[in-house]
Amino acid sequence: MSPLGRALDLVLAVALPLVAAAAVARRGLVEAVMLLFSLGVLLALAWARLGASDIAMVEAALGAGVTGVLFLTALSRLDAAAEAPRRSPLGWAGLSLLAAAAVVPVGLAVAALPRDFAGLVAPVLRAVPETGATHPVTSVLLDFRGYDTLLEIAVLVLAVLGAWAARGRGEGAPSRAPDPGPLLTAAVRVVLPLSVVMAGVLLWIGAFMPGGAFQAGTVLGTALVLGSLSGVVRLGRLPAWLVRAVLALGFAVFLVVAGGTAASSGRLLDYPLAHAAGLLLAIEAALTLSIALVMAALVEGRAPMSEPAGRTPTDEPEAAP
Amino acid sequence: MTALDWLALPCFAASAYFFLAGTVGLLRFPDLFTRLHALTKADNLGLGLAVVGLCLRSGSLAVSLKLVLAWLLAMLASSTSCHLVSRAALRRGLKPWRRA
Amino acid sequence: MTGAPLVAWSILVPLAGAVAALVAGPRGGRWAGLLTAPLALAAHLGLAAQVRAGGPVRHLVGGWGAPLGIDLLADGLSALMLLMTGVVGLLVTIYAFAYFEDHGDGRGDVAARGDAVRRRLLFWPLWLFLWAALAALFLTRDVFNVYVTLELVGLSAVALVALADEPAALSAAARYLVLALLGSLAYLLGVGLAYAGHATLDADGLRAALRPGLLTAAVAALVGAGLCVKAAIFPLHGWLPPAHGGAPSPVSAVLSALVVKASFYLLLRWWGEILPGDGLAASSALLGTMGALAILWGSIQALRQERLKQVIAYSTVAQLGYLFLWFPLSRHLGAATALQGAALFALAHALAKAGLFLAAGSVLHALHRDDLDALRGLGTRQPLTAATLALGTVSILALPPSGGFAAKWLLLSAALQAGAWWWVAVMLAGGLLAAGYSFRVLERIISPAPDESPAPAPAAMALPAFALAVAALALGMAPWLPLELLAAAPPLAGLGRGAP
Amino acid sequence: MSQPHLYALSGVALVAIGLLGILAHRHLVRRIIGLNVTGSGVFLVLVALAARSTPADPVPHALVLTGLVVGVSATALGLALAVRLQRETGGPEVPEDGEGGGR
Repeated sequence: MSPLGRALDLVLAVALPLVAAAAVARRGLVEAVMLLFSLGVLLALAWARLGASDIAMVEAALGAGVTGVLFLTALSRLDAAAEAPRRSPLGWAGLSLLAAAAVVPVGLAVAALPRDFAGLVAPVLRAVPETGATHPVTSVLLDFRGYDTLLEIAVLVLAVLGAWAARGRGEGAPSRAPDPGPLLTAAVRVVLPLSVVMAGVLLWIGAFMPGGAFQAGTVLGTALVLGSLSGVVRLGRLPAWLVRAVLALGFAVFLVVAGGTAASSGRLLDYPLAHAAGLLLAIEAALTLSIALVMAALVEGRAPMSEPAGRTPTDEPEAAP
Repeated sequence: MTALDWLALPCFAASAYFFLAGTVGLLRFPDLFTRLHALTKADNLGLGLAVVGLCLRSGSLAVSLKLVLAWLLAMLASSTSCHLVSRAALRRGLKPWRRA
Repeated sequence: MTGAPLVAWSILVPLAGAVAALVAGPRGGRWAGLLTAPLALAAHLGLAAQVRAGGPVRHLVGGWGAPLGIDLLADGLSALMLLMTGVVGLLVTIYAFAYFEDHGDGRGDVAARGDAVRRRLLFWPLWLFLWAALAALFLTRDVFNVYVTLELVGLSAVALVALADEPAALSAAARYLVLALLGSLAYLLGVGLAYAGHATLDADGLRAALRPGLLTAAVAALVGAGLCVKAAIFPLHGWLPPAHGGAPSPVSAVLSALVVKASFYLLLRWWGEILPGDGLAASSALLGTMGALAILWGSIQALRQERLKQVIAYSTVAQLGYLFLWFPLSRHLGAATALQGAALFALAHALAKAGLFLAAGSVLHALHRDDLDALRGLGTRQPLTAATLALGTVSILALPPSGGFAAKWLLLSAALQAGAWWWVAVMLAGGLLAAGYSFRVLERIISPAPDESPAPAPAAMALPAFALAVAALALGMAPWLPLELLAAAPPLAGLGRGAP
Repeated sequence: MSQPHLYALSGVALVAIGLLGILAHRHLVRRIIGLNVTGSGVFLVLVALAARSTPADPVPHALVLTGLVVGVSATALGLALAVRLQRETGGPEVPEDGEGGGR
């Protein structure tokens, strides 16, 4: 390893805890959130240094993009100026000691792990040709551990349902820029189609190199959020049933494939080899759409209930200008 | 090192200089508008110089085009957000700094 | 096993139901629920029959097998937990079908009506996701897959609590969310360390690989701490009573009956099967002590509550403690009896507690209040609901011939076999305290009625609650049915550690 | 120290710092920040230790991708809950542990 690379590793490994500590200890809430974003950027670098480019991509899109928007929209509805109560240095020291003591055994166990580790590299690489993909991470995600991914999509859908449940009565849409201005509108009009292309590329290349539904979905989702915040895209105008249907689409397709394989081969997610590539692509395409809409729905935040019984003043879509 | 690598070296040096200058400006300038100015101008130039250097070293047209595209998008993002931040500040009545 | 992968259907059916309920919306959601519940229970029953007849059923997802793939396994214990989920699930579904339709309609302002629609839209997909998550959790053998199912369980539970209006329930949901996430991150770190040492995520692979040492101790500490935080065992129980007590009653029922069992089940698997037995003595004693304190503290707090749902919720804190007595008891003579006792206890508590919370919901539905004094005259006004409360209490009190009695009997005899008189003492003291808080409830039910007589809850609500209480009682008359299932495919097989 | 161990220990430090954030604050958003830091630390440990093999072990990468998505879901739910809490109780603070209810 080059000395320069080694130096970068050292700087990153020290900078990560420092930035994290600042995010935790900062009294201003907005500053703390900004520091958390910075941590995400540094982490993306760390993932790249550790040869995890798939994770780097998702971290950049999720950590800096979606999570950021989620925090900022939440802050815009909370009293963001409120500062954390002051804590004495002694109090901080005591709590820090407590937290440090809790992880010391973990640190010791980590330090004692051998330098070399075979992991499951060899079995994975041996079995990858039997899957519909050639990129090992995609093979693990959608084939060997495809069942994890199935449940994980359920978690995503659940997050939206949970956000709707928590939203409660009488809360309006996020405050979007009252007048986005010509520059933002123009920029979004450039970025939106580019993001769609980018998502398509990521989706397609996911089979043989870093990329795939999550990366594509987050890129598309971030674009949707951007479009909806700037008023270029109006998700609120979609009929409620359509929003729910697209939201469920990715999971439903995955579920149908799971059920189909269980019924035909007797085993969950045992893709027939001849169709594996096609099935994986179909799942990934549907997932991309749903993940994108999940991200947008999380920011948008209101439950779509257009049924007559649900017509209350708070559920009406905003009068669009 | 090839001749192209040698050509790339001053680009990186200049890029680093502009990033440094932009950061110093962000930290030392008196108000929001001047800080934005330092941040966007100097950093975009620094990023552009880094992209030029990387293009020279990459030796591939496809990679070079991608790098240039990344630069263009970064400029689009930074100019848009700079515009939004300064406009919001102006509308809230923030007065640009003047030498006393 | 081709053609009938009931392991897969047990998970896929509720998942499909959840999607259907989401797409169907506030109008059709409850029909999706009503359709899904019997199908899911049928899958669970079929699987249990298969296990009983032919021993454990293993399902290799994707056909890969561990360590590359994820294995699912139905043994006696997981089949029993699935049946518990299915029976409680079906009856709660029937109850909720009426409950959410009735609530909020025709009363209150526009915002309240919007709230009712929001509940009808969200309850069904959330509840069916929770059902699927529990089934997946009970069936998986992959310790990382467990993490995903834990998050599914935790997030759907938090979201269900957030359907409540009470500020106390919302704060409790927030506290639960933070604790649950912290707990699952600790669990994940433990699992990650285990993988970093042994390159497998399979429970059986880890069982073969883990040896006493620094790494194993760190894994055990992380997994144990993470799961204890999620299990709401004393002293980490603070969020449970306001969350369970403040949630809509069908939600209270599934949280108290099913969700609290999930973390215990996983702890049982780790301490009983995965971690090497040497070196678990201290942690088992600690877990048992926490259980004992939970029994005493939860019962004392239940005595001090003035609202019916809070009494029932604190009783859950206490009853959870009995399950944790399994950890020390499993390390002595009588370990087999202790496992039978714990399994039966989980089952009996699930049935009785779900019945009690549903009955409390019926009281709330009729009176719009659930303070203990509101129960006066319930015996004449809502006889079926009163009978449910009485029968459920009999099982919680472990009076013969209830399921609670059979379970406690087994736990007591395991403690006697182990010669551990102090656990016996704790269980007896817990029983006395339970008699105290039950009496406060029952005494009011049979006291004379006030003049007013509001309309009782519809039969569609009263009957499923009553059925649960009757099932809790009936369990005591045929305890061998679940115990035979447990024996047909015993967990902890081939271990003999601690147990002779 | 080898590169994987360096980053793994940095990850352990992140776990401790996140835990500190959860212990030190009662504001729900700040606790979610702490949870995010802890989560990042856990993921860093996993990915760093996977870099001990060549090429890097893809299994932990897949696990962390799953974990990241789960983390964002939890964050979204938590933030929505914080906004609701603020409206219903006047502040996004998570109450002290203790015997609640019983009114």
